[in-house]
Amino acid sequence: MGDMFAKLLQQTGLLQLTWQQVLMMVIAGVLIYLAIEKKYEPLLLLPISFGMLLANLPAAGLMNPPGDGHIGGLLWYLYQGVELDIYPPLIFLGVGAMTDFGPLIANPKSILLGAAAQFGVFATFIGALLFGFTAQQSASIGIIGGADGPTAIYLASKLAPELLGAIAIAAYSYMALVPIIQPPIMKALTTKEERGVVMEQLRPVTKTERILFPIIVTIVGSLLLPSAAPLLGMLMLGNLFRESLVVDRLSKTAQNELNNIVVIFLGVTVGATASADNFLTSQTLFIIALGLVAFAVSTACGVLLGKIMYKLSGGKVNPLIGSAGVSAVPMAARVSQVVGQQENPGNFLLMHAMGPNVAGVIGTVVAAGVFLAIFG
Amino acid sequence: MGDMFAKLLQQTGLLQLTWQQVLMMVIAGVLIYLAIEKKYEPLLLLPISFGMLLANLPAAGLMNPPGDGHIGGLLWYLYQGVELDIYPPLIFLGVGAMTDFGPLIANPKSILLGAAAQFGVFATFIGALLFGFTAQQSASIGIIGGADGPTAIYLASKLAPELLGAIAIAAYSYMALVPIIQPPIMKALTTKEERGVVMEQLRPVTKTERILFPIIVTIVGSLLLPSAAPLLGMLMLGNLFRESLVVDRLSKTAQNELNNIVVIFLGVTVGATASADNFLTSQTLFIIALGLVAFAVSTACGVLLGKIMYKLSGGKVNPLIGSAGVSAVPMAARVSQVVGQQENPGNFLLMHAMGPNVAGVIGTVVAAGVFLAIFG
Amino acid sequence: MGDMFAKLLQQTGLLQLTWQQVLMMVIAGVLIYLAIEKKYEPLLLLPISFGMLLANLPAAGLMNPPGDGHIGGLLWYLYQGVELDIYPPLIFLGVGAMTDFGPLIANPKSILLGAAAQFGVFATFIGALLFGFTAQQSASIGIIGGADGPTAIYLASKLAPELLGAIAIAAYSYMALVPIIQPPIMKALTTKEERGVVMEQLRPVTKTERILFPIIVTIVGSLLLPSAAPLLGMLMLGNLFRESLVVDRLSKTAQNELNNIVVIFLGVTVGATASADNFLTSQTLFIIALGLVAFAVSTACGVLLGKIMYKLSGGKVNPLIGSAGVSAVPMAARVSQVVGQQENPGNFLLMHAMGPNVAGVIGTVVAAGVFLAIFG
Amino acid sequence: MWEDILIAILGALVVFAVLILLQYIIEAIHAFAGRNDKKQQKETAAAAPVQYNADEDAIQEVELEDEEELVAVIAAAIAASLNVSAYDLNIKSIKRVPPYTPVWNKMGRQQQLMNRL
Amino acid sequence: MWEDILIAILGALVVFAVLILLQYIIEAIHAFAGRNDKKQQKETAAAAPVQYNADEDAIQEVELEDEEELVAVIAAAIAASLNVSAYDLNIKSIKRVPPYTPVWNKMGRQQQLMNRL
Amino acid sequence: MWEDILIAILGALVVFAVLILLQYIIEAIHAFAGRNDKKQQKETAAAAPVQYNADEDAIQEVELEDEEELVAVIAAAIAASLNVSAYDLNIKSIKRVPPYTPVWNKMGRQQQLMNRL
Ligand code: NA
Ligand code: NA
Ligand code: NA
Repeated sequence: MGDMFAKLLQQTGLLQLTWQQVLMMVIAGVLIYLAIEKKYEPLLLLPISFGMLLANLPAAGLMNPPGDGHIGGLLWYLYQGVELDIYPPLIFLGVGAMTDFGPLIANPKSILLGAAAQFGVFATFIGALLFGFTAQQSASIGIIGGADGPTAIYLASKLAPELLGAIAIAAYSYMALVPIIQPPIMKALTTKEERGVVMEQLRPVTKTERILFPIIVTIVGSLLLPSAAPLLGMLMLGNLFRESLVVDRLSKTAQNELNNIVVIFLGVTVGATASADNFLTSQTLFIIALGLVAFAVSTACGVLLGKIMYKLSGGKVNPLIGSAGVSAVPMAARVSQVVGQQENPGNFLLMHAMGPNVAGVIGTVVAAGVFLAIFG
Repeated sequence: MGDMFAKLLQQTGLLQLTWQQVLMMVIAGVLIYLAIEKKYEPLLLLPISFGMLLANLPAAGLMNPPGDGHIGGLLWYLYQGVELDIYPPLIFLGVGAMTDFGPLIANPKSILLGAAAQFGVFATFIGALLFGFTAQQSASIGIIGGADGPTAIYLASKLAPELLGAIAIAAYSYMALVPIIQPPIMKALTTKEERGVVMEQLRPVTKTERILFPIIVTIVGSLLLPSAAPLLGMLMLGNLFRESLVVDRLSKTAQNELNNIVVIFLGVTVGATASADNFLTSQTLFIIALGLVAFAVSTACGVLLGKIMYKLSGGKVNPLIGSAGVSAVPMAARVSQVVGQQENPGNFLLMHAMGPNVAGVIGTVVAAGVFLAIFG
Repeated sequence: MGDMFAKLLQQTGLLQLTWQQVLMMVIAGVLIYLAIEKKYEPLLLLPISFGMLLANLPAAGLMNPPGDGHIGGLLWYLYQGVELDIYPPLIFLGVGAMTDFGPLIANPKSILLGAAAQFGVFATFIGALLFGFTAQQSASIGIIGGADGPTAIYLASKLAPELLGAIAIAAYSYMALVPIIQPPIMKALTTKEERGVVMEQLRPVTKTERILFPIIVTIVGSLLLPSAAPLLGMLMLGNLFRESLVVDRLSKTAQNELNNIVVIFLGVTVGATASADNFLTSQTLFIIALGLVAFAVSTACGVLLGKIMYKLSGGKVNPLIGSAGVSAVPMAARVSQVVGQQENPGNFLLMHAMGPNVAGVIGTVVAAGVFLAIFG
Repeated sequence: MWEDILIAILGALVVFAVLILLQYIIEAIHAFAGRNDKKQQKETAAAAPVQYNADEDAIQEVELEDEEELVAVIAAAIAASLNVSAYDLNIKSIKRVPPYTPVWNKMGRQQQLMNRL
Repeated sequence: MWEDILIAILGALVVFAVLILLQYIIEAIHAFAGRNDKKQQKETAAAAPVQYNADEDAIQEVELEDEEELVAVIAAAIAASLNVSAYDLNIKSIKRVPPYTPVWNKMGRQQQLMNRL
Repeated sequence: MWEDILIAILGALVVFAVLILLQYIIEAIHAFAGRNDKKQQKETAAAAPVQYNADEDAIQEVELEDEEELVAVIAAAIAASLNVSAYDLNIKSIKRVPPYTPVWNKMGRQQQLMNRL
């Protein structure tokens, strides 16, 4: 009996537990706290942090691949959807079905702000190289500046799977922090007068425009950057479901149940890549720091292009909508709205900021496509 | 930099784009138009045509199988559910949960009309052989006449995967066109008097009958045609969920979310099999022509058997319900109703036509089972 | 033509049909009757029994593995989720999202009753060994006494897949029979006075307690019994979704659509393991008998520990809540309520019985973890 | 070719044979089970007219499955607020609100989006 | 390193180029399709204010999707139409109407089916 | 055989040991966190009776999980029952009822659970 008890004891995780794993569980606990109490993007941060917890339980082997006649761990199987790049496009299917590209179609120039807000991606790419990351890793870190979770996960799982956990956590954390990170930058770069600009109402958008938009963007975007096709195609298919008005069932399922199922599996397994030896490195600290830089530079570049458009348009464009180009839909657009109203309570920038905001999603997908074309 | 730019340019799809692919995109565009504007079976035709678009984007490789250390394309993975014959039975699970076999149980003779409407399947099989198709291909083309999308996809993916795209598109297009194709045939083959027949009300059906029906049909059908078991079994399991009244949750999920998820994946990936080199052949034109023949012959044979039953029953059976045997549930039954009312506005044939209509689903599954037994 | 007809006839299942298969279909029919008419856990028993039916159709090959260039049968693919231990944890995700651990947190001592009710598991393990089952098989049979379907399936698919069908059917049947099996045992072991005890109202439980509970149970439980981590982790993740109140979408999908989809696939394929040669053995009869013993012993031990707690607490604990420790949530708790009310119509034991009831789920997972640690 | 025509004929025959067999099976089921639950039948027959003819009483049986049955509920709600019977109310169409919605609405929807991305 | 900076610049340029191209495409779409459905547009414009400004009429267009909490709503609606409190109303059961439903009902349900097959 | 009985005893002991440990952990959680949100607790205690006893007022707290469009319907239903326009009605919040619900409610919910396990 003592014998058997010893065998059982050996099988527990207790003897194998390392301080690094304990530390990881503490970090997971902090992230769970942020997700629940501070409501930091809980839909993804809660599964991610619980996945982190599960992956750092010694001896549980939830991420073990199959082999030696043993089947694999539960999370390993669920992780195949990340490994094989299936989950992020499926999430984009739902995002497309939820996204109204109307404000962008009504004001096509705002797409430039979505482009400007990708500068942080490329600046951080350079920054990460300077810190000694490989080109692939640097590209994956830079994309955090795009403020687009699924795209960041897609790129990282292709180019730098060893950093996936840290990148995902950084991306979703900063997306949740947009209302804290952006306003000081926005105020520092704009004058009181600029912030007070009231923009003209957007023109209406016809149903035909709404339907042609996803089709043509898919074709043109995928022709120019074939590597962006899975994300762009699914985003636009979802949007076509939405705008066609004839397949409500599919649109609703893409937005809800399919999306939720994929979010659960994606979140838990992305979190599960953050094992102690992957995560507890100086690299993770650099990633967190660089992610913040990426966000800040993207915000600043968006605002600066906004200022240029303010000048060129003779004062018709409020530069505050530029910061919305980082995507983080629709949080960043709401930040534009709030900062604008602090200057002029009757000013409604929200719809104008939605244009750059959704353009920022496309911009980040394009940036990811460029990196994949070069390093993929 | 020029170097890198050249590299990027080479990676775009622009240089590889062929006119055939452009043509395919145009065709996809037309199908999208028909799905959205004309509401031609949009739930499947919209995903199918968008999948066609995606599959013809050069260099995107969405249908590439994995290999050489590269993972496969998104659509290739999703396509495995078609390749492994998983999606069509799952769709039938939902169809079964949506289908009320009551009218068929109340009037078992109407099942013969569902049998007669499979003549188009076999006539077209001969026709396709004459056009030089192989026996397997001919069987897959013939089944279009069954007017049953999932069954057509199931059979084609087993016997003639190279024709899958064309067959699926033809099947769903003609199913949408039932209200245009059928009425002239129905009117040409019937007299004013026959069309005016008012049928007796259907007897009520007990719950026990409703529950025994799916169980016994599964057993008998699968014993006689084991190759039809996956489709028939799932159809009847769904129906048992429905009629048992004790597993509403499962019935609802089978009808809705599970069905929708599978429809999205099935539609997009079936469409994605329609690459330019598969689709732009004279075969496709023949398939489209033969599909129309199949529909017309099936409709005519249904009506003709209806006329025989009219005679034998001493004028109690309205031959217009025969055309509903092609399935295309419940469109074909509604066509019977509409044509009948044109003759006699107080005539309600709908419920009487639902019998042959749901029998047509079983008939087509049986026909597919026969082909699989011989050629599978 | 006669030739071809002969070929078709050979392909039917008729010539291969054995009396054992016919008997299996009859058994499946009886189970379907129990599921529908008697409402014996229909959500699982209906799919299980239909799966049994499908698996015993000769020549249909729905459970055939792929090979020789042939793809596998539909149910074989769906079965992979059982084979690879994916479905039971996913069901536990939904169970966790549905379970309120509040009564257990409010009255932590009741967890002991959940432990006592596992005695039946171990007693039956010994019993099964005496009947000549292997240790792995005996463990899988014993776990039936835990009255926890997914855990029984999980353990059996790991340790004794050849008995999976019989074990699943026994487990769900007895779970449905809890209101018949338990009351006589409960009454035999308790006095009128004991049954009349009115318990104090439960203290309120704070949100913080509710959130810390799943996290800490996951960590401690998985450290001590890593083999229980997949079930325990998913159960607690689901509960965290529920209690966090910030991810309602995920909680709802885990409880509903995801759960339903998995239940359909799990039920049908677990039933499909019950082919005639697996099921029609004397072993199956022993399993059914032993399962009943397991239930009875578990119930008795729960009540007996309840009596001890009654004594030690000076009459504050009603021993009837002990029988709820077998889990079968919330049926067993309701049985406690009903038996208690027969003695004293104003006595509401339900909430007090929910504590042992949910503790019984954890207890059975721990027992399964022990068996896996020793025999896995 | 000749063989193929044979296959076609054989196929059609098998389809007919199987479906005729099913016809007899359905009749056998009816003979066996068609009378079993006469009582249930009568109840149904009794309940149905009430449901569709009653115009003085409130709705007593509401069939809810999902989505569209709501039309009835909406009708009841509107009827109630207008103080008319739901039977006098003719809902011509429940329009899907087109996506050109005002800011406050968009904001709410986008808020959801944020939580989902 | 130099090369990497080139990559970064090139990348940013490509992003800009692609998005500027998309801008022109959107403008081209507008030129081509922005006026096509003016009529629909006007209808919308007419409908929208009614929907959000109306304050004398009850809600006429309610966008609904599903859920069982509707029992509460149904209770409220029935209560309202009967002029009693929802607490005095005891909904004994919301019966699932058995599948022997009249033609018009079947038609509606079957219509759904068609769209799903 | 002897060894097997040992295994069984050991197994039962381990189950007991682990569950007793969990008991202490729950007590520790309670000691640490059971008093943290007393304020929230009191609010709940205050809110709950209102919800189930009130019979003079309209429903004020409706448990909702998603499908937020129901807000509109509920508004309409309440408005109707109060005989006021939905536009004069200002739904301040549709509170999620916290999980400390009375027995009858729990019973219903648990009933569902049983059917799902
Ligand atoms: Na972005
Ligand atoms: Na058919
Ligand atoms: Na248990």
